[in-house]
Amino acid sequence: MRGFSMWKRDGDFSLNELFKRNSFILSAVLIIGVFSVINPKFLSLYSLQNMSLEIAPLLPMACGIGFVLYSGSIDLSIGAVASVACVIAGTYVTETGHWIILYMVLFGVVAGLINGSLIAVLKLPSFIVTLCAQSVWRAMAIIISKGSSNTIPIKQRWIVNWATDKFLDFPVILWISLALVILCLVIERKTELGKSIFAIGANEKAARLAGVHTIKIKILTFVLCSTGAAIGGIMYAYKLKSSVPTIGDNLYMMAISSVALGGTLFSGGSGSVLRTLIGVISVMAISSGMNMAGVNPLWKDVVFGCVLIAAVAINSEKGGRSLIIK
Amino acid sequence: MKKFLVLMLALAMMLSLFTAASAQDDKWYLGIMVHGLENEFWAQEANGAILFAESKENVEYQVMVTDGDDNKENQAIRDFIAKHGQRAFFITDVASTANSVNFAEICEEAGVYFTMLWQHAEGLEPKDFKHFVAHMSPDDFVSGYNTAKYLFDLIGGKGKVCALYGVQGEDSAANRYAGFQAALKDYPEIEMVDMQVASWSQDQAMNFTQTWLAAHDDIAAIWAANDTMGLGAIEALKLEGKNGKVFVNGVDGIAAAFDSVAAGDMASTVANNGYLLMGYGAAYAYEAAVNGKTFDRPVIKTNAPLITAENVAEYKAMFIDGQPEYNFNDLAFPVLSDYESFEELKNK
Amino acid sequence: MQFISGIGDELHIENTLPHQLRRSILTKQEDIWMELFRKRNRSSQTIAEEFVQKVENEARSNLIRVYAPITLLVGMTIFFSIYDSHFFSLKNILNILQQMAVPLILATGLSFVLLIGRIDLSVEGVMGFVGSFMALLILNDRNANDFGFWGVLIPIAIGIFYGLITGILHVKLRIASFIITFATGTIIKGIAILLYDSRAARVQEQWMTDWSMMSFLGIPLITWIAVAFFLVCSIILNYTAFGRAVYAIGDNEAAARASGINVERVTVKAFVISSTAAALAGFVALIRLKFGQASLGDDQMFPCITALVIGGASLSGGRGGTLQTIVGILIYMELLNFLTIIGVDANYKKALQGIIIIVAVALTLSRGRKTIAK
Amino acid sequence: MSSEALFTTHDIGKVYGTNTVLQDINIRVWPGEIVGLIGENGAGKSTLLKIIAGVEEPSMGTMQMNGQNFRAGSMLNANESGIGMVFQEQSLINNLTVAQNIFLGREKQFSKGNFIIWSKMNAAARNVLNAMGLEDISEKAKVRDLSFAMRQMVEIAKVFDIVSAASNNHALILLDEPTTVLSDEEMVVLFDKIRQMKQRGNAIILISHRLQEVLEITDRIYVFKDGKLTAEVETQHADEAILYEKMVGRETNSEYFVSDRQTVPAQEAVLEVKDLSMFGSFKNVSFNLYKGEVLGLCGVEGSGKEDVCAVLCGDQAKTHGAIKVHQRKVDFKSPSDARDVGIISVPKNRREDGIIDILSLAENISVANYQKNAVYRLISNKNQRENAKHWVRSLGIRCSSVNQRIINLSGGNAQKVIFARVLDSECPILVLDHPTRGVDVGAKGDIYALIRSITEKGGSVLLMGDTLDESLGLSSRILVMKDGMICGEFDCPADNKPEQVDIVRLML
Repeated sequence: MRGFSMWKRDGDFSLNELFKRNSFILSAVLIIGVFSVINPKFLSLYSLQNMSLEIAPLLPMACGIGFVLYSGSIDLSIGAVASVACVIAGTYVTETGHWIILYMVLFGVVAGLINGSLIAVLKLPSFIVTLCAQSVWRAMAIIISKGSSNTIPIKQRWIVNWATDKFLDFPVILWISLALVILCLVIERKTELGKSIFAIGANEKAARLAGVHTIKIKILTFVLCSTGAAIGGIMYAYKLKSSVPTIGDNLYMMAISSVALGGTLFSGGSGSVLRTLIGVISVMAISSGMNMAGVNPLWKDVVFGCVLIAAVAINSEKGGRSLIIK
Repeated sequence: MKKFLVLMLALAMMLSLFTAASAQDDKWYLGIMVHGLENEFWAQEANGAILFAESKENVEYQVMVTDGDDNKENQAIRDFIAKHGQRAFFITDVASTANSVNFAEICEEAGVYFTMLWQHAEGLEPKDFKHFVAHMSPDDFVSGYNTAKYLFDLIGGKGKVCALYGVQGEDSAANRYAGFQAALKDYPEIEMVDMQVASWSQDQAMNFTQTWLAAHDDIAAIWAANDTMGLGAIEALKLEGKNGKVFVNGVDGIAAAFDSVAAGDMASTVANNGYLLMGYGAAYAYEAAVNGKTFDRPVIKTNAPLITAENVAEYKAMFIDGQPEYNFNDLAFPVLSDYESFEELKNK
Repeated sequence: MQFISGIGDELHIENTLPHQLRRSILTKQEDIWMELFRKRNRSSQTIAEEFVQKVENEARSNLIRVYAPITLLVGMTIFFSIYDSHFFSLKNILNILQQMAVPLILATGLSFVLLIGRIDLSVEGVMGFVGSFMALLILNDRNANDFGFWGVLIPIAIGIFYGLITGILHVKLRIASFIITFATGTIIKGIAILLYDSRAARVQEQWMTDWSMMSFLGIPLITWIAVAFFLVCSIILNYTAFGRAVYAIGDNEAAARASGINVERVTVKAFVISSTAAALAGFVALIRLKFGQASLGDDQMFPCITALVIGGASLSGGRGGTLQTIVGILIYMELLNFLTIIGVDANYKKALQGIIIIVAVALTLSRGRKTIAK
Repeated sequence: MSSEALFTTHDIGKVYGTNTVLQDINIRVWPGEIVGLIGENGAGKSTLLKIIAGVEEPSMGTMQMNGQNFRAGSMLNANESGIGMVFQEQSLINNLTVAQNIFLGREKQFSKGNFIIWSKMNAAARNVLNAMGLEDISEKAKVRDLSFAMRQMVEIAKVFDIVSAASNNHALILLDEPTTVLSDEEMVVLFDKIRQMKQRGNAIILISHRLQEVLEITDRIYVFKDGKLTAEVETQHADEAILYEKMVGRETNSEYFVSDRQTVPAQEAVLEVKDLSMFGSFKNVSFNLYKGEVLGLCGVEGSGKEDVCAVLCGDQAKTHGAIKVHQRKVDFKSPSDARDVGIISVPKNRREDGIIDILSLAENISVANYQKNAVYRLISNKNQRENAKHWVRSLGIRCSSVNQRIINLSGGNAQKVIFARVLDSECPILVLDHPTRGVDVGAKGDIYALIRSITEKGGSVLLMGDTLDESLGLSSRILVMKDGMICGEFDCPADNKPEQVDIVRLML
């Protein structure tokens, strides 16, 4: 039911099956194909570098929230968490040096712990908890940044330049977040945590009776998510070389839609990191592509919405009629 | 399986296109970066730039919106550069102060000329960048200061005042409020009752105003950081029949605000004059890119008149009902002569 | 043998097994209420007695859960009024009444979608679209249009129709409501911006200006509109087959389908209702503001959902309804209004709000060891 | 018996994709008779009923109701022409009242304009309930407040009403294992309701795995096997032996409960329960579970035995008392704690608490013990599948591949997967809560054998049998519970099992 798992299937291999399972790649290929038809330079190195620069910070966020969605919950606070991380990192990196990264990751863990324990222990609906967490963290970001975005003083920008420097033609942060994706892939496929998350998402009652530590796992899920968000925030700070308190305001919907675009069902128990990866790439390809196609900005929302629906419709894992989609 | 074929087809198309080279041309491409088009003032800016572009036959333009989002902006300009290479040049209402540096660096790296409006980061100077042609803006601080000053004079320098703040985290909001506070210092008898963040929203502004009117019955004036919020406050006042009695201002100079000033509901607004800003901004960048001009005073404060009952008619005729006609070859036209006076005011 | 021995028993059950006892208890609710406040020494109880007690406790906690939001509301109101005299002033009450018009309408519509366990993020977009399009059709400063009431009806009709589309997309494409409504919301907001092309229209229709002033029994007209809509929806919810079906689906979709309910149709209807609400809200907002921006609906939906949950509605469906909606909205509006009145620093306000709401929800939600929270 | 049949099918068949689940079914049902359908799970009984009730479309064949051709497009049509079905899974809505449930989807009749008049509906519901002899269920009570058994009765009442409303006493009612959740005396009630219906000239088709029931109540029995109709028996000429033979094509053996393999438990107590109490459910329950023992827990519904098990596997919280596992005192916050000390349960209702529906067989098996397949703490999916294959082989689970979604398995096979899961967890103590509920005879046999081999390997089992003789047959010791207390204990060695009547006497 997940990712490229088809190739590891023993015996029953069929091209059709393979296609059914991995059709989610199609949308990305189509999107990129179409845009490169409209403007060949869409696939020029420069433009790819540009896209990769945008993809990099979004990836960890999307992968993080992916896990929450697999477990059947939702987290609306990731954007705000990213904002806080971005603001603090952007403001203090000049003083603390790169230790700030560690601190911010820790911050992400804490934020996740708060969400997670409110949801798993106090049994509050994740939607509301994270919605409130969102407003709290947003306020935090505003307060710390004194209400406006600040750039790292021009003299000190060299400190963070390495993040956007090119390594093998692509910015360092891209490689970092690709590494993170692989890490997430391992968590998803190879660890008790990952497997339990899917079990909980599919049928929490049964998983619990089967001896899955539901509470622990749920908390960890949200920790994963917030940590991813924090890392994303840090990357933005390093990428933009500034602290932007509003950076996350649109990001959480971006992240969620890219997961959805990968075809993950929100009913829980299904999805995969690879799908998320494809989703993120597609989202960025769409927005870049529209710029390069010279789409009238007035039409952007409309186009994006339509493409989103179409892509999700193509990619959605067909859980069979029996599965209830909410 | 049918889908599968489609996929193959798409792949084939792509591969074929790798080889295709795009035709070389002698046109120049103007990238117009604005926050969005749902807002009237931003649209005014874009139209200003378009006015210019259409006045030159060898210029093609593309409008791109940033939604005040640094990422979108950087992505957009890189995309535009990827598309047109060195024959691109930009006029931008940069998404945020912080991002102005990134903008400059990206263009510098790509060797593309640009003019920047409104915000620019501390220590980011056109002289430090070869391709940073000029920076133009009416001063948000000044607008905030002037409008506030006008309000305070209207209420005779004393009384209760409330303030409506823009979106938290946006610079123009912060700077305008800074201007307001500076003015507040000059009027010791003005009592600052409350400030609320209405996020440029008419609805929220209306709600806050209603609540204020309920809590305090003797509010003399309400300072709003932009027109829509001002209009919201006025709607609330209308319900109480207090419109025109409690003074409200706006900033930006959108049509509705002009009407409201004319009707006597709004005390004042500021015509930021997007046409002039982006029109001439584009003109500067064009001169630098095409004719290699350089400018000795590249940081330009432009003229942003305070609109009051007296002068509303003429400005409405120019900005709203028609479009101003500018001679984009007269590059001295937009420059505001005396703006140093405000500089020390800021530092004060 | 005698299960319940004790002084002054109201409940005599001879020779019965607990599960039969369970029946008789569940059917004799009155007895339970009588039992409720009855003293008895807890030591040396038989299971049957304990069971009676347990049922009582459950009944009690049930009672508490049902009335917690109302209690909260009353408590808040009293506390606020004492804390700041302005709060309970007539003027401020009227403010709250007027400000709650739009949220009440939206929440009423959303409650249907929430009851079937879906969510509708497109209301903001629809609201913005209806508002701005309406402003363009009636007498305004952008164009020569003056369709009068048609100018009001057409946009609302379109808004409703859009809900139909959203619903159909959701059930046919089987895409999670969260994402499909996000997408459709984005689209229709985009359309709104396209329509008025960067310069929002300002309403000059006289009757609209009058309506915004008009009030009946001192309560503003738009509030009456909201209340009327609220009542109509309440009747639909409580007195029609459709209403029952909504509850049924929210509680157990498979079972509802099995008992011959056309789940798809009901779902679509629910989305239609919520978009109807959104359209109406757009109209009301336009009456208030007379300025047709696409941003008319921004930041309207999440507060409403929060309010509904505080009121006791459940996001997974099945729980919620008339009472929960109105109470939730009132709590939320009062809180907002109060925080403004006492002039909490704008920066801390949002944070404070968030925390208060979490606490409120934690207090009002009933949760057991086996509860599943998602 | 009247000459002309109420309902007949001709060569009805059903094909899913490539595999045929039902073919050439010809049955006739006369008014006023009760027909039993028996057969292993996946034999096609439920499918047939679903086709008749209009839940599914037949792939081929025709049906006739009251002489004229009939094809139920939907359940509603079926109802209108007098056919109603009571489903295996409960299909009531918990947050609606009994009355609203009974008339769900049929509110029109009580509505003026579009608005329902509740008083009218409640009155009507009252009548329906009374007619079923359910005076003690309040029509205003929310269904979530009713016990499982009562819900079942309400549901049956609902269906009876639907169809008898539609057709004047010549209805056809389909019952898919109506008795699984009923306690014995509720079954008695249900059966004379059914007989009443029969008197009025309605026909009933009934699926059940409890053969005694079938023999007791039906007039004729159709036997299914692998989607075919293998035999039709007049009940008075039938007995269990014959039916078993026809169903599974295997002689019924006295060794049904493989008693010969019943172990003699060791003296070492693996689980000691002292004064365990749960407020309002059971009180001062004390017993020991010994190594290699099957301890049967008997008692009617509501005697507290379910909750004892729930507490022992950490699902519910005890209010006081002590639990010792291997002489170590333990306290469970959640089932996972219980699992960690070696107690795991096979839950009662498989669909909700057992299977993790959309996940694969392999995932479902390894969920209780992921680390088993781990290499350096990283789980190897290959091992997982190999492990799953091993269980599929050793338990004889019928499936296309271990990657198949468990939801697509038949009841018996799904249950076997659950067993594979608990065995895989390597917990020495198993709590089996109705392990053979809704499982066909063949699978039952396998499961019994399985339980034996568990105890032979030194595992211990706390068993709540689906039927009394199941508990008797399997257990080496039996505890009888009544009103939340243990009121009796029986040793039942393989050679002389105690009489059922003695136990029943204690239970009631």
